[in-house]
Amino acid sequence: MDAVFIINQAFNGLSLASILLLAALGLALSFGLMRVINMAHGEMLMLGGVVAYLVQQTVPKSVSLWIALPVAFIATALLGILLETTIIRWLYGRPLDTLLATWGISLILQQAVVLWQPFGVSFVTPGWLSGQFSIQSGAFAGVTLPYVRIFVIILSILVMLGLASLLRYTRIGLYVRAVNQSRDMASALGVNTRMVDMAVFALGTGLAGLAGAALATISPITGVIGSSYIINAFLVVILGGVGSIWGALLAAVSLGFFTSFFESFYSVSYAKVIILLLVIAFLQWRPKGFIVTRSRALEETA
Amino acid sequence: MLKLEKVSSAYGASQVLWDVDLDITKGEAVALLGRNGVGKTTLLKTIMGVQPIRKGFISYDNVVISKHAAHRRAQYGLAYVPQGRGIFPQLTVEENLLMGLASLTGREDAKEKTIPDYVFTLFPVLKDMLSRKGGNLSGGQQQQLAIGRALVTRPRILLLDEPTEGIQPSIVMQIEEALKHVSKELGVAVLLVEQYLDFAWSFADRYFVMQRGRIIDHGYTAKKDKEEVSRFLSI
Amino acid sequence: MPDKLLQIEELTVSFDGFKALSDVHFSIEPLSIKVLIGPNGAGKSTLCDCIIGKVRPATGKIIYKGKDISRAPEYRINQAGICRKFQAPGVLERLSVFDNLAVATRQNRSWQQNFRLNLSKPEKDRIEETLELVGLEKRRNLQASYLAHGEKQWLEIGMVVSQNPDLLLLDEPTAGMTAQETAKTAELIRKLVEKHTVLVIDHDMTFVELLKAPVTVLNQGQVLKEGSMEEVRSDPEVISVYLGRAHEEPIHA
Amino acid sequence: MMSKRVLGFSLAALLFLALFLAPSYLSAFKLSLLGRFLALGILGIGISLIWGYTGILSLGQGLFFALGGYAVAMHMVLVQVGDKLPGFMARSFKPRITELPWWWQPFESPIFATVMVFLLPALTAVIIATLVFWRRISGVYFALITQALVLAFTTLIVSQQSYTNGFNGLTNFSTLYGFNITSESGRVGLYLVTVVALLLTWLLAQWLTSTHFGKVLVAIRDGENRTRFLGYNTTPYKVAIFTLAGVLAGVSGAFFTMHAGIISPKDVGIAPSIEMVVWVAIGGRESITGAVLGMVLGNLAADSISSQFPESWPLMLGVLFVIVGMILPKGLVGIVERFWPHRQEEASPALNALKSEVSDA
Repeated sequence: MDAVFIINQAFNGLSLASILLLAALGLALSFGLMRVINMAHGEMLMLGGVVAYLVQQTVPKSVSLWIALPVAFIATALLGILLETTIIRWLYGRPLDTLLATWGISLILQQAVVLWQPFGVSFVTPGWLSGQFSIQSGAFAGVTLPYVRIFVIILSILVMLGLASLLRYTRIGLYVRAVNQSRDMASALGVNTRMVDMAVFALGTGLAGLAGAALATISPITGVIGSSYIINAFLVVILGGVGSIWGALLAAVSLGFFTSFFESFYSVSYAKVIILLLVIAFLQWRPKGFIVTRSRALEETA
Repeated sequence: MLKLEKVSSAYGASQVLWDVDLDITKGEAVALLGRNGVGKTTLLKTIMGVQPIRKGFISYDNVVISKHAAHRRAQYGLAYVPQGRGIFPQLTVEENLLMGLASLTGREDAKEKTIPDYVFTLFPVLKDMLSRKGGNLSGGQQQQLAIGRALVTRPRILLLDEPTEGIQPSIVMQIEEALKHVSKELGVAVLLVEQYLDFAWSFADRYFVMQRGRIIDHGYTAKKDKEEVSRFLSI
Repeated sequence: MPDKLLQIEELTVSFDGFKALSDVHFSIEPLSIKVLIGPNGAGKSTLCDCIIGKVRPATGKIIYKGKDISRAPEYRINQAGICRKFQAPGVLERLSVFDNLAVATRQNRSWQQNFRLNLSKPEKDRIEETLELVGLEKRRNLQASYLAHGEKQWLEIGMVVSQNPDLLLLDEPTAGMTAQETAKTAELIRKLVEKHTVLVIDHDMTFVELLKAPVTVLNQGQVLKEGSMEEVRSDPEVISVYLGRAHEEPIHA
Repeated sequence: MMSKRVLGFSLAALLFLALFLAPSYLSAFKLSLLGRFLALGILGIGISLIWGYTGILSLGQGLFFALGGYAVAMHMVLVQVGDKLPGFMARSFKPRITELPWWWQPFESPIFATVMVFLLPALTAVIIATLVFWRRISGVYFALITQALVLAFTTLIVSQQSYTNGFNGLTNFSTLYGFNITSESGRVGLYLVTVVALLLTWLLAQWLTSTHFGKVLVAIRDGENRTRFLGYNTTPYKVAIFTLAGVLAGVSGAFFTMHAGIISPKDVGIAPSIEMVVWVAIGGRESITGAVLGMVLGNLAADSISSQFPESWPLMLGVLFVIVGMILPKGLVGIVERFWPHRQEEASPALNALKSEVSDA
């Protein structure tokens, strides 16, 4: 095992971690605040990719990515508002029923897109992103870092920082943190907790849409792409600890690195099994994940 | 200004309030007395809207608010200092105070969305601790923070649940002074749940006594012998 | 048999830096009633939580029949003979009244030995006895969720009693009960002490008085005073806790 | 109370009678289809036991279903090819397989395969349940972990093309214990055995839920902590019932495979695993009979609708999920119960008592 191999795998791990993180942040947010398990979160990711594709069909290629990212965010956030008001809101406090209902939503969205585009859609990566950074000579010859992946890593770091500062420095972020600590008291001080729930859910789906648009730059978007990310995203949330975005970061990075290295030694499928066993083993040690927030326990909700 | 008519409330199957009638006029100080577990806290929660009402009506300035969510009642000018103070432990003192501004949405009498200076005049200790986490404050400091935060909402009625319970005497004095100031100088109506009869008596214009979820006596403090009320409270 | 059934030494519990109990000493003699009173947040329920293993103390010992149980799992503490009736009625809503009692009464708690339809004769007798004791004979086949609130409280008392525990913890057994129901409960508890040791937590003084038992006053996580009801209620410190700290002239009820 | 039970039993007896007589009035094709879904009914009973009775939602029953199904299929494939390698192994090139892998070899014995139908799911379930329940991981976490397990397992099967025939699954087999189950009489025989298995499972579940063990399960669902404070170590109870449900899923998978003539990852993956749960929910998770009815009728309906409207079927299924989650938590049995006169009679004395107490006080 040489340094070049390690650097390449570490880079792959980081790239995987960044996508996992983007996919999981929204989940962590809505799960942390509302204890809502949104099984349709993967489809929000998929729709983000579809929106990016649609945007590219209508605007010049060179700027399409810059328009696609915010449009994907807004479109999926609006869809989140719709879902929250029509379905999710009525299921608060019934996590297992929420799980079934949102799975139903995911089926509907998947099939709708499959019917429309059976083979999926592809976002054409802009020219300035399609190359790669590679070292030709010297001790590190053979290190290759594709630009798109660097872009996604940077984007996920920016989103993470953006979300953290939104929660830390804005009024709505303050309300979200307050509701998380004491729903009744926040409400008694004039916070419309219903609106906060809705906003958080919409922010969560919006982030998934953003993640989907980013994903579109590195992979074609099919109707079922969401289902291949959702379970790992959930693992990130479970590993990270309920509702902790820093926990999610830690979990995404460890999951990304482990997966990347296991996949290079074993096959992809063995890696999946090993990772899952590691997650279960980890939960033996820390049943509540990396970072334990002192909010209401999730026990006895079944 | 605030009027309760035949209010009943329950936790699941367990009814805690039975046909409670109560009223507070503008700027008045009212004491709610009674032993532990008779429903005083539940009554405050029901008025604030964090505990659902089962039967009866609550009206405020002749508008029935008993079905309104708590945040709307806060916007009307109800403020609540709960038992156990309800400080957000992970928020800083400043953030806790800023939370009080949430109720000012759509309020015409409070255009200026800042923490009013008199909060720091009444509780100077808060000024020095703005960046400390609420959870790291002592009990007395938390209580001052909770009252200060309620004042940030520019309340017209302040609901206080045992504000001096379990607090060291020196701070109790400050809190009592502050409450008198709020009531007499700022003209805020106060509904005070208090075990400490002497203070409640000297502070309140009127009193209500609860027993087993009902109001069993009420009247003007000036016209009633304190000792007579105390038999409802002593152990 | 040791002269104390339960002995608590130097018990301290902290939550997030806040001390719910600090340095509590407390003990109960076998076949006696003891009442724990104190204002809200005094630590009464936390003390109960520690005894039954729901909360783990930071320091201190809980010695029950000569053994420290402060680290034992919940079900072992229960199997050793300590039962608690919770504040909110904790009946099993979707089982019938009879089955609630059956779950509580069944002596054998291991899963391998419970694939049997029938309870043993003594177990059945015990359930019948309990049904009678709490006055729910006619409700035996009713699903517990349909019981009235007071009935649920009694069912839970029944569930605790039918386990034939050595030590019974009753946490606000009369919450939400009417005056008659409260009196009936007090009578029941006075009957229980013939066979069990009972620790009652309550803050309804009329009820506590009916129990005619020694009282321990907790305040801010510490034992403030122990003694008879008369001693306690004439104690200036206790009065000040209940009526206010700086009360100069004690008030006699 | 008694009369309701008696009525339920007579209803079930009639249903089973109709099932036993089905070979005389159903075509061979319909019979095989019904047999396949009755096999799923066995799994449905397991879901009802863990979810409806104990409150544990598993989205991973497909895993145990697969273990049972593949155990039987491996044996039958070996019977079919005789001394040769199964076709997909012989054709494999990465890795190239020249002799039967060691872990395939014992499956030449029908007894071993039969034992594995029970043992594989049981062992897997015991290990998973012990690890997870011991650390008191429950509710949504448990559901998500079981779902991840199914994903990992199906990925593994698909990727090991040379050993498992990957996505195509195991098929082309007909003989078990010397009987040709694809012949006309073999099909009827298999069908009848399936009905017997379902009946036995149904009886087992009825018995189990009436034992003290069954009461403790309900107690765990109503309040696990409460049950712990009543002196029960709830973990072994949960492990035991989860293991039983796993075994039932394995048996169900074995019968399903025999009826369908194939077992492949698409029968056992995430989507079928969660669909099974929904059919049980529609029937009524809190009732054993409801679970079977939901599973069988739901799948029959799904089969005919999905073949007629293959494209919009997933959409309808999605809507069904939403409806079940939102307004039908107790399923069709719940609707029937709501209009059940007995229950109201039973309830009324206490409700009246409650009312009078409220007005007295």
